[in-house]
Amino acid sequence: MNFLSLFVLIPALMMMGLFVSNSRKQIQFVVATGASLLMILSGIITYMYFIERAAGNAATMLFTADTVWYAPFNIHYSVGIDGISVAMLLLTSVIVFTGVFASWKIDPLPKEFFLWYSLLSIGVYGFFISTDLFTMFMYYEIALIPMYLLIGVWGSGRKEYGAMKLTLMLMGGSALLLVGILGIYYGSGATSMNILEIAKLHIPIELQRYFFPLTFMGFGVLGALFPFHTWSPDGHASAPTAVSMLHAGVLMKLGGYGAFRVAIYLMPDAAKEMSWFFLILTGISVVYGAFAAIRQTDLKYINAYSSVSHCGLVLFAILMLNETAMTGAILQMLSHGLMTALFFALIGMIYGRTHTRLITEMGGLMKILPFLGVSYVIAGLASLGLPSLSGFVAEMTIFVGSFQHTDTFHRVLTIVAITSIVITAVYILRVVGKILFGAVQDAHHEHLTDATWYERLSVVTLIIAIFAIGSAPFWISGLIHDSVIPVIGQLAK
Amino acid sequence: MDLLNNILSGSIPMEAYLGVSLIMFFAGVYGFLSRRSMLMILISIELMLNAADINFVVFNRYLFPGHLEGFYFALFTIAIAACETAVAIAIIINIYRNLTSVEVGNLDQMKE
Amino acid sequence: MQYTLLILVLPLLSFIVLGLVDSKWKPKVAGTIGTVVLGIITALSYYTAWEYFSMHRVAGVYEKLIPYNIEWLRFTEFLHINLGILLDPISVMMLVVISTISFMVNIYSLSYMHGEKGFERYYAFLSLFTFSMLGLVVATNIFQMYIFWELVGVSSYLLIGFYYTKPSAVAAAKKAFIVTRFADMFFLIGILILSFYTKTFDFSILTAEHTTVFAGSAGATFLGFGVISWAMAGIFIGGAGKSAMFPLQIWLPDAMEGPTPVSALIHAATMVVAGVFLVARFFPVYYFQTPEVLHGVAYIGAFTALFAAVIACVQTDIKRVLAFSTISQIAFMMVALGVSGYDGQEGTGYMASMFHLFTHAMFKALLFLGAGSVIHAVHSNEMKDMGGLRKYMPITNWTFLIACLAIAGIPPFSGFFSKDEILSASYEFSPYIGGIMTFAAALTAFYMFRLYYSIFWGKDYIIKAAAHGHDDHGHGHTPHESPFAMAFPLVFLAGVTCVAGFIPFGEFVSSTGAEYHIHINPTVAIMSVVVASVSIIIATLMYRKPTATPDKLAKTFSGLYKGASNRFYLDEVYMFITKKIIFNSVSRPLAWFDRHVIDATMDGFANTTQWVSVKIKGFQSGQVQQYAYVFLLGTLLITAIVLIF
Amino acid sequence: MDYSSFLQMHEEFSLIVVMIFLLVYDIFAGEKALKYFQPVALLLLTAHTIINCVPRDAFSIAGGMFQYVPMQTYVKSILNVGTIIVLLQAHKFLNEDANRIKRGEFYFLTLSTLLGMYFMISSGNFLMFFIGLETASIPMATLVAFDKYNRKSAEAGAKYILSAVFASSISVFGMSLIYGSTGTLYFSDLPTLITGTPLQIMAFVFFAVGLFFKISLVPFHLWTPDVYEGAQTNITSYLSVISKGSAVFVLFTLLIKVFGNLVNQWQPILYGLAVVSITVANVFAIRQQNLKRFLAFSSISQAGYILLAIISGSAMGMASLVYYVLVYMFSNLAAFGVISVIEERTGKVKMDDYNGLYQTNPRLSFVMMLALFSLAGIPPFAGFFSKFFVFSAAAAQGYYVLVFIALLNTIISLYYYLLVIKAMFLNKSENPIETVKSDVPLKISFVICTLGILFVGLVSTVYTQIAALSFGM
Repeated sequence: MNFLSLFVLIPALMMMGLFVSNSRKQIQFVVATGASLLMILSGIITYMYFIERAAGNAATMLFTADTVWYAPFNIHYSVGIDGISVAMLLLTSVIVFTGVFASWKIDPLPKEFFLWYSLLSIGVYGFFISTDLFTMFMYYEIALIPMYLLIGVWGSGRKEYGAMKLTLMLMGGSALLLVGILGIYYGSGATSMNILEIAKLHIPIELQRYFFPLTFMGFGVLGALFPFHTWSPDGHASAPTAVSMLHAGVLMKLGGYGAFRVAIYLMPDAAKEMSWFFLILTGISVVYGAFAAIRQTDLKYINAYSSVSHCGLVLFAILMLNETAMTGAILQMLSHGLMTALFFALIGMIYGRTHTRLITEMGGLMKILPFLGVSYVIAGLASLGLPSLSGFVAEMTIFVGSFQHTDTFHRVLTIVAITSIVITAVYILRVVGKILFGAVQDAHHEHLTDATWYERLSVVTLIIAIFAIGSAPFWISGLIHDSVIPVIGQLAK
Repeated sequence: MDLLNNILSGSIPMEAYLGVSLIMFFAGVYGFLSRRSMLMILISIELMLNAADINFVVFNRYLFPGHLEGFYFALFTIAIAACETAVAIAIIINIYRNLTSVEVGNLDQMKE
Repeated sequence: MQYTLLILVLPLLSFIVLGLVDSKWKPKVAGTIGTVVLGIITALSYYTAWEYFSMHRVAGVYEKLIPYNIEWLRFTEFLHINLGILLDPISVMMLVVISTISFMVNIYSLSYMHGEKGFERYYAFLSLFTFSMLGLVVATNIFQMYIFWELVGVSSYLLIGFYYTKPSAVAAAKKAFIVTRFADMFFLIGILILSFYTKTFDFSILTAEHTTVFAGSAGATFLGFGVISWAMAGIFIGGAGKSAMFPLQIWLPDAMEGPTPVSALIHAATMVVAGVFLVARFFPVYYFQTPEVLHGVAYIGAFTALFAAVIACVQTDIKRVLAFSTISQIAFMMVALGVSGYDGQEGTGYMASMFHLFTHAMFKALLFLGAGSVIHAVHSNEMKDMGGLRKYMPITNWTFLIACLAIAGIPPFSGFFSKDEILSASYEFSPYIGGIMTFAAALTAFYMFRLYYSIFWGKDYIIKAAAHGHDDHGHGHTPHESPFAMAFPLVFLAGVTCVAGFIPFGEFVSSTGAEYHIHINPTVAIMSVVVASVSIIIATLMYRKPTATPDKLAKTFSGLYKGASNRFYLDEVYMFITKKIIFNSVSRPLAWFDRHVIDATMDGFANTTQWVSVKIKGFQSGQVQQYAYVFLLGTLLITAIVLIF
Repeated sequence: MDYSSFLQMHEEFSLIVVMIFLLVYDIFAGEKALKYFQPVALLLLTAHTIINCVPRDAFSIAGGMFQYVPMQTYVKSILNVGTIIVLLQAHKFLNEDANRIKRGEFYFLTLSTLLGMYFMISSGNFLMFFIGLETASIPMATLVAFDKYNRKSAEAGAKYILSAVFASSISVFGMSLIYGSTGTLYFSDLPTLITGTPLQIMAFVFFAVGLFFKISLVPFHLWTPDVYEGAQTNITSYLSVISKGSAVFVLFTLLIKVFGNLVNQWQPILYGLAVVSITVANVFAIRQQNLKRFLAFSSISQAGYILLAIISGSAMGMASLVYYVLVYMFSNLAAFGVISVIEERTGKVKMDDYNGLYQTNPRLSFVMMLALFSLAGIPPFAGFFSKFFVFSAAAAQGYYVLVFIALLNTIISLYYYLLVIKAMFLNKSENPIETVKSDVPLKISFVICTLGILFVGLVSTVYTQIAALSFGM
């Protein structure tokens, strides 16, 4: 048992604490402490990681631990982290933390809500720390299921439909994924399901041709890969605030992370061979999502479609198969995670006040809710890639990286993707102009109260994170870049 | 013709028995599928089982005269068939008590 | 010269401070902070200029100084974004211009924006804008420039939309941002192409070693054009977006929705010349690698100059008149760059362009501020609400007149010198361009004096009962001279305008950096002065006293008049493209497609399963005999299949 | 001849002892003593289970009639535990005045079916096998018809006995043909003699459908939903878990031990059956309103999943099969337990009746949810592991397409399991089922099941134990 497992342990302890706690105060205490502990832990981990690297430890994964679990299947409980996992863990901790405060006064059944919420975070954390295919898949599915109840019970709108659709489509994704994983395991003839072990072996190309698409699409479904993205609008639209935050912020990143860590890393040949096809798909989702977002009127739908576009960019960059673009992809995961979480948090808070999400029914909120308004503008600017906010760094890294591709097809595709930045500007400004500026639409909105302390806490945390990445990107990009190298090595092999 | 001769001469070929058993078996199957009364259905089942018994005995007698497995199997089958019939009859009586009929067609309360 | 770093840091700090405290301090405090900071910056830039230009030249040129340069983000081993400070003649010149103007604007705003809601916010945005603009001009590499380019865009968005409760202001801000964003996209693409072939972002490498770095791209073409031409064209489009060149000029007139001092700062003096500055930055690359693009710049510039001038003649909103005149003047600078040669006397255009940038900044700011104080007095932008104001506001009147003379190109005011250089450069390039430019100059003189007379002369001012219009402070029916805080900048700028022409500009700024002696080309000079004076006289005849001539003319050229006053319907065209084509013909179908085709397919799977389930429920008939039947069939079927295969 | 060798049949003997004791106890004990009938019985069974849970070395007695391999101990223990759980759940039902009188029969019949399964599992000869099969199925019919004043129960009994006999007669006919073509009924002698002649193949199919019927694979499944619905719920759970579990194990052993030469015939057969069973059952299940029918179809599709393990025919396959049966037992019995207790107390079995169950019966709905998630194969519950292992066993033999089809079906199954969960947690109802008090034995059974669902997966020793004894082709 190594201390990375704390990431799984702490939420588990949270669950136990919730089991015994019965008053709202206790519940809040438990989740708040748990979330803060996770924050601190991830901070420590990051620090230790830097120390290790500075000490010249060049291993692919640090802090690895390996315990045999199911000997007959060579299933090990093996954990380890590289720069990318560290980044993801940071992201997750921030969002779990802010999510807790965003749903501070959740009603009804707060206890159950946070129980499922903690289970969800177990899944996410576990996915990011585990280096074993089986445990990875297990955590992946653990993360999927609580979603159904979280959306179904605490959601809004067509929640049953949205929840069912989301769960089933993601389940379909994991069906593809499982075949892919089994294929990788048996195809490589590995004596262990540990990714690092399998990476040393070579899967015959004709097998890769089958299992790369399966694996990539399996993760792609969660990464909102066109045309498997339709769960995202309905799901996010009906989910409660914290769940949208965690789902759009972190869970969709599982897709990109997995595609990167499993599909590309273990099956580089097929990746090189087939990337063009998926590049077209992702290119479509980038532009398509942005265009679709222009026409929406529900705030959450707008954000869901913009997530489709931004996450499309993640997969797009991963498929460019060069280190700069991949670094950009991971940066984009971070940045999109943070800003979309911020978006959903703000939307939730606005919805909690105005009881509507239709931009046609809102207006002039900036005057009434200055704090939320300003934060929303910041989120918007981050999403349209304003320098000094995270979005810019990520997108620029992606574009520059993709454009370094020697093949004209890829460069042209990059230019197509670049057009999305204009479209993004269009829909972001449309929303901001409609709901924040102008005259107040609804007289009832006149005397709404601005954010409370816990709302401010979660919003400010996210904004600080966004600025931290956006104005001082060198450390995080260096962190990620070093860890992309092994994958590039695989591709070069 | 020679079949007749064989019968008369007391040496009947195995195929004849097998034919009989096969006919019995499918007669039983037909009965099971077509009869309305559960009792008739039970009888058809008996036919099927007995067809199997005949097979055993015949095979044993003609092909493997050395030992007695077939015969024993037949005996046990007869016994088991008896149990089955007993239980089945009991249940049928029970049905009759509930439905005042033994029409198999009436057993359609549960479907789909 | 490490201290130049302060020039960037201070405004950023003041932005952060003012932004965070928002309305917790007294407006006065916030205003003072902003102004004082700007004052310090101005002093610093002057000192920088003095120190820089007093350094003796190395090999006859001012050398590029990079006092400060850190790596901010690394893409590949060659490509990395640095943040730094590059000092060379043009950037230093820009430092001076920007700090001066925004200092003036800050002072001016103290009283102009007095009592406005969100005064602190206003000063915070001003600081942000100044920061971005300064960062832009001292950028050491393209990407740093792009970063600050975007920041400039955003801060202008915020400033234009300052009155965020006013729908028109919000719309204008949105339009400005999106149009420039659209242009920036090409800028970015240009950067990407350029860096892909040259493997560097660094200006000093790109401009100095242009022979070597472009070796890699030799002969590389895309769709028949050289890749570098594509790149530089893209970069120029970026510049055209900010500098409102045709056809991207549509956002500038609307941008006048912002507070007038903002218009003076952003849309007259500083931001709009960013494009010119960009082209000047890349001048060697344009000149040596892609002359065809450079010529394209010249032609577009010439057309824009004329086009905008024509429109300016018929506008009735004084700020819009100034807006169009700005467009046309910027176009002058572009033309100058486009027609310029490289070294020695060839480089007239380049020098002239920078010179005009300098002088224009001063007098255009002056004009806007003057217009501002007029609006402040009469609470209206419309000419019809004005007239005969010279009695009420003498200072504004005189300073405005000086500015008009300057822009019209009457010696000894600064405009004359710079514009004259531009004209002679254009004549050297081609007589047609020269002719067009002269005509544009004539129109300039005409519409400026039309403006001047209809504000200060013409019919006598009718004192209205209620004040209405642009930004209401509700006080005073009789127009009155502006307070000191507003008057001082006017006077100061007027002074500059008077003397700026005699600065030996060429000694400081030139295409090669080598010394360049301004020589007045007599023929061109005389001709331009004559033309200008003639059009001034015409304007005087038409507008000094209210006459019927304007209307007559409007009747005779009704087509032209209508077209011009509707800005030749370009906005309608854009509206058509965006609304009808992109929104209704792309987005809406896409959204529909997503819901009703793709999503429907996904739901379709589910529904099909349901349907099948209903269809086959008959199998479970409840008839035990049928069960047995199926059972038997199954058995025989399996047997058959296994035996056959 | 040395009959002492018979004493090696520990499991069978101790079970017979228990049965006879209970029979005598039931007949001769007085009212007072009868109060303790059930506790005593349960204790005895527990003791029997504990005694016989340790594997021994393989042996073969009665001239190969009875063949023991260590693995059987695990299977039999699983069946024991299952039976005990079922009896715990039936405790309340049997204490009702109407049923108290029939309590002894209930136990005796149940245990005799269990005995039949024992013999079926350990049989080394077709005769032995057939006797075991019938011993397991004839009392079962009486159990199904146990509730004799209930028309549904009677109908279910009739359907069961008729179909069962029909199936077994076909199966016997198949056996007769096998005998005819090989001349022996001993499993040990058969493998060499079965050479794959058409007659033998036909005989094999005829014989196998008897087991397919017990496992209730499509198209031999049609009796299942009706019988499950009609029978008393505890019987249904017994039927769905115990008899099915034993049958799949026997099928596996027979296929690899006896019909090894026909592997090229039976693998495609099972392939087809697996696909059809999973798919058809799922498609039927999504419409079901009666939860017992619903679980009937779900159990059919589960049987389809089990076939994946059988197809692989490998040691890994057998291990994952036994493991699957174990997990399936816990999950399914938990689900049936909840249904049975609610049906007994309130008589409600429709899905709509479960609306808003969570408000009134949080614990029950929690157990139900665990069970359903485990059946759906959701981590971290045991069902996920068993499914994964089964798929992995099939994939190891290269059946990727089959695995993929099965996985696609898991989506459908997840859908209908979620329907129940939706009913319990999401839907609101104005008159939800009132709070149900569950007695101690039931609670115990739920605890066992929950622990099983939670830890059988996470604690890997269970599987490794099983895998250590598994064998394949």
